[in-house]
Amino acid sequence: MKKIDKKRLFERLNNLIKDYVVYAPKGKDFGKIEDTSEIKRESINVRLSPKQVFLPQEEALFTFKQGDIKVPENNEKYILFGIRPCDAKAIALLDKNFDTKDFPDPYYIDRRKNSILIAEACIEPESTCFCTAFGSGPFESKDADALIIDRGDYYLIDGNEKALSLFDGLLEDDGGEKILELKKKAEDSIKSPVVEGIDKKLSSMIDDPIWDEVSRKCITCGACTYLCPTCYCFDIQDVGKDDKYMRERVWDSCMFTVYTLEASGHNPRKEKEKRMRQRVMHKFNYYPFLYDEYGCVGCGRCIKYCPVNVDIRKIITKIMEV
Amino acid sequence: MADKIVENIRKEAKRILEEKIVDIVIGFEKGTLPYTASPVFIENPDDVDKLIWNRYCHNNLAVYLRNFPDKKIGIIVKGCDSRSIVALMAEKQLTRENIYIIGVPCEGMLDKNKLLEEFGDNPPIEVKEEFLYPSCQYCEHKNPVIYDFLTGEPVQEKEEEPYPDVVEFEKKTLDERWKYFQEEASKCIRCYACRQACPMCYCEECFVDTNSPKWLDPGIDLPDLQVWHIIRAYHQAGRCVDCGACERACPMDIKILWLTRKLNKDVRDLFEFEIGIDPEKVPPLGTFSLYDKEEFLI
Amino acid sequence: MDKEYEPNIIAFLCNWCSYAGADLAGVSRFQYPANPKVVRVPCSGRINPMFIVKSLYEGLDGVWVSGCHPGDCHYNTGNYYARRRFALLKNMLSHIGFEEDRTLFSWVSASEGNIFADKAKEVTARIKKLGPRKKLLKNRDI
Amino acid sequence: MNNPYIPMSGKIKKAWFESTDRSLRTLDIVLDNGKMDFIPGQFCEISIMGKGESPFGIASAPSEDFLRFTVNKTGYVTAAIHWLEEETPVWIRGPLGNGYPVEKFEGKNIVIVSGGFAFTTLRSLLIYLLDHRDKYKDITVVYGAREPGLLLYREELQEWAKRDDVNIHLAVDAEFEGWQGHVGFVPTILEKVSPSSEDAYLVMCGPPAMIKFTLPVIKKLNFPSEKVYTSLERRMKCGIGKCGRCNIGPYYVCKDGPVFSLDVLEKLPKEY
Repeated sequence: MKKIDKKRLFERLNNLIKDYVVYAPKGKDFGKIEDTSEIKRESINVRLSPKQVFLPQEEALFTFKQGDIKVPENNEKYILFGIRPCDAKAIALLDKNFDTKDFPDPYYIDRRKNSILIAEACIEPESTCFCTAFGSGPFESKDADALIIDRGDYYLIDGNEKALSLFDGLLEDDGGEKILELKKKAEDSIKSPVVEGIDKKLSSMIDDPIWDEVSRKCITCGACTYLCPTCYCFDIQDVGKDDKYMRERVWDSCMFTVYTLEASGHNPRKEKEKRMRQRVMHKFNYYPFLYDEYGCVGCGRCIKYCPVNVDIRKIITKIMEV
Repeated sequence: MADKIVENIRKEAKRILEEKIVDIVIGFEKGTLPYTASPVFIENPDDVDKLIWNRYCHNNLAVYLRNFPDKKIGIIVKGCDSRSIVALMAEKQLTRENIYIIGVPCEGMLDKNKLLEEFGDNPPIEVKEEFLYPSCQYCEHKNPVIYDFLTGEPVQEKEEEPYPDVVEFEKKTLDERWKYFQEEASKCIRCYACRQACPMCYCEECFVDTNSPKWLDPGIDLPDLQVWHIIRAYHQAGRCVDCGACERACPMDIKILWLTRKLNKDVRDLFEFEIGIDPEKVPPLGTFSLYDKEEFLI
Repeated sequence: MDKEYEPNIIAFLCNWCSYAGADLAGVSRFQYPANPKVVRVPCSGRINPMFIVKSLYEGLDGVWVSGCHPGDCHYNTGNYYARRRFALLKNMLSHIGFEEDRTLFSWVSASEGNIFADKAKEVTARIKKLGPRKKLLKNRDI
Repeated sequence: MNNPYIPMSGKIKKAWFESTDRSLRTLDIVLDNGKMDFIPGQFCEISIMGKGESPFGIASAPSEDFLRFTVNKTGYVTAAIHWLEEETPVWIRGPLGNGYPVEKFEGKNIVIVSGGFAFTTLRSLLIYLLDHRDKYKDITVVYGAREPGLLLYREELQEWAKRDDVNIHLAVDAEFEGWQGHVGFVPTILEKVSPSSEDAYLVMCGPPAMIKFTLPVIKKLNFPSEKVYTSLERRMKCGIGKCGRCNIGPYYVCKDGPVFSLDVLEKLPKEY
């Protein structure tokens, strides 16, 4: 573990903005910054998750003009500064879907391979946090290139060569500072539901009445899925006119009725309990089946921003009680 | 006072469930976060103790009424929610006989975000008006306009001009107003929480979801977002009961009430109509008067 | 040399009055600008306000809607309903900061060929005065 | 890196209305950059620039030198496809999906059951089987439609019916002037034909109503679930298992399907 002065780190970051596109917390949300003075945290975690960097809400796949297809190029390098460990894990989970052997997704990978994730430990987690349920934690450094810990005037920093080399010459010895206690305090403040074995359990719960029960209050908006750092579902649509078109992908949500609506009028997930089942199953059953990991990182966004207080922790608890 | 209301709600809910007057009661239970209450659906009379009432019960429960087409429903409503029911009845979406309305006089709901900012996780004992949701600040109908059972004494209604904010906004210049609209619309992520939270947005197929014609491009180009907000609000013209559920549902804290409130004010000024009072009265865009103003014509 | 700015205007004309009025303006050889491109609709009541917003969204500079005078509607009441809708829409567009003169409404009857020509001139002049549109234009770089 | 979202260009060599009610249009497409290798049962995404993409099963066999698609006019993109004339350029992405397990079928009896316009990929399969006739044992086809004019590829079917190495049973729902084949619904005809389930695989494609009533007949004929294959349809966008909408349980219809055996489907949510 090294120590880095905050002021000097921000100075360096300002210099790096020339070569990198830097994203950081900007008030309530996460966004691109032109200067480090814009970095501001208004809540423990940002509302719009960092997935927007690699999977923007709207993105051109190609343009089509006068019979020619043109693919946009992207050679930008990215620094994601101050994301939370849960969101770093979420990006690792997105990698599993987009960086597959059979069909690697070039748009996602082009951005992802040129990115450096600098996570910031959560010293005071929120009441909606439940990252510890999924083997992660407020000080987890595994999925980011570096982890920084806020110590007032300076950060403690640890990470891989790629990330630390950004701050060459600024790193000092940490003087043997212990963070164990800090870490324990943060971890203890998180109340996580037990999820052990939920994936196996869900396999037999496809037709369980619980889905009707937990989905009743849901108004089937897309707030949870759009804010979720691991939800990646998208739609592909064409826009444009007069022989100038663009095929783009835009976020889509499994909570919308039209998501699965077929041209014939048939809709396999017309009922909202089926859509709720899809969302929960995708996170806790399909994801483990496909990639051996839960598709939820416990960031708590869907709980915090749900208009009707659908609490995924409560759903998990209910499933475990069945 | 609040305890008395809760007691009355539970008692009445239990009675109507036991006497099979209704099959299900829609009310509020304690939320999982500070300053929240959450909708709950009670079918078993023994579960009525889950029901609560406090100043965080801001959701408009009328949005769930159409989810139970073959059930008799008991519903707990505030003034604005009751107006939604009336508005739905005026549009022939509900039959009065299938609904048992438990009315609660409402003193306005408290803004969770403002409270969190001010007090953190420790709720204050005394709450001032300034913590009310913007939608509740100008409320004209705190008492339910329609009910089968009223849980408490009616509260004093406001007599002031209900649209001071709209009047104030209209004083701004054209470009100031446009800038404001751009700023608000640009926050939108098109999650459609505003649409889904609204009892009046019950179209089987929303205009943004159709592809022939394709009214709107997908994505978050600013005009897309603006057109979404224009048309969503316009579809509420003469139908919006100004409950503010759309704005409270928005995860991105977009101000959207100023659009519908403008329409409401116009509907009042031009057509002398207020929705959600009389279920027999045809909504303003479903009728006309020979003498409607037409100064806007060239 | 810069060409003079010519606004692109869509005109929704009701079949029974304004469209016939336009026809009469034509056969009577009244001069009027060619900017309004006519879409014939059965009745001003047929015009969904979304048509107007969509026209602006698709990049037109202005929208002109014209129907029968009150009392003259071929379907008796269509234009009364339309009048209510347009009043609200026009106010709302102005409320959000959109130039009021880009959406214009009028009544022109089948016998008012000269009035149609006058209105067409006025509509074009008003929209021309506002200059090229800057608001609600799509930004996608295709 | 190969970009899986970019379509290939091609040209429509032939286009005609397949059914007498003009709801189905068949396109024969030739790709600009040579032939496509695929397995019967796979599908392609056909693009109409500015309108969008839609998935269609490949109706031609790998041995044919064109790609054939039969498109039912139901929505936005399919209506645009119906407008396409011969010699117009088109854009195609594929082949996508898994296709029928033709290798597993080797040395077995094959029963093909189909109804309406779901015969497309089965034409591909049937020609493939006939191309490799020596590798397969008996081939039985039961195919029905509402009326003769709605049977796909009518002329070819008549040709095949003349062959003695394949049993073709065509059916229409009700008596029709000049019709000489079976009369009745597909499940009834299947029961009448009663193909042996011994050493056999059954492939079924059809509208949901047909599937619903055919399943009990299949059970009655003693076909085990793992030897019954069907091809599913879902709303698809990416076609490569990324966009997330066509999943049934943990499987993506676009990538792990569209061909599934019945025993797999029986364990999944009924979301199709």
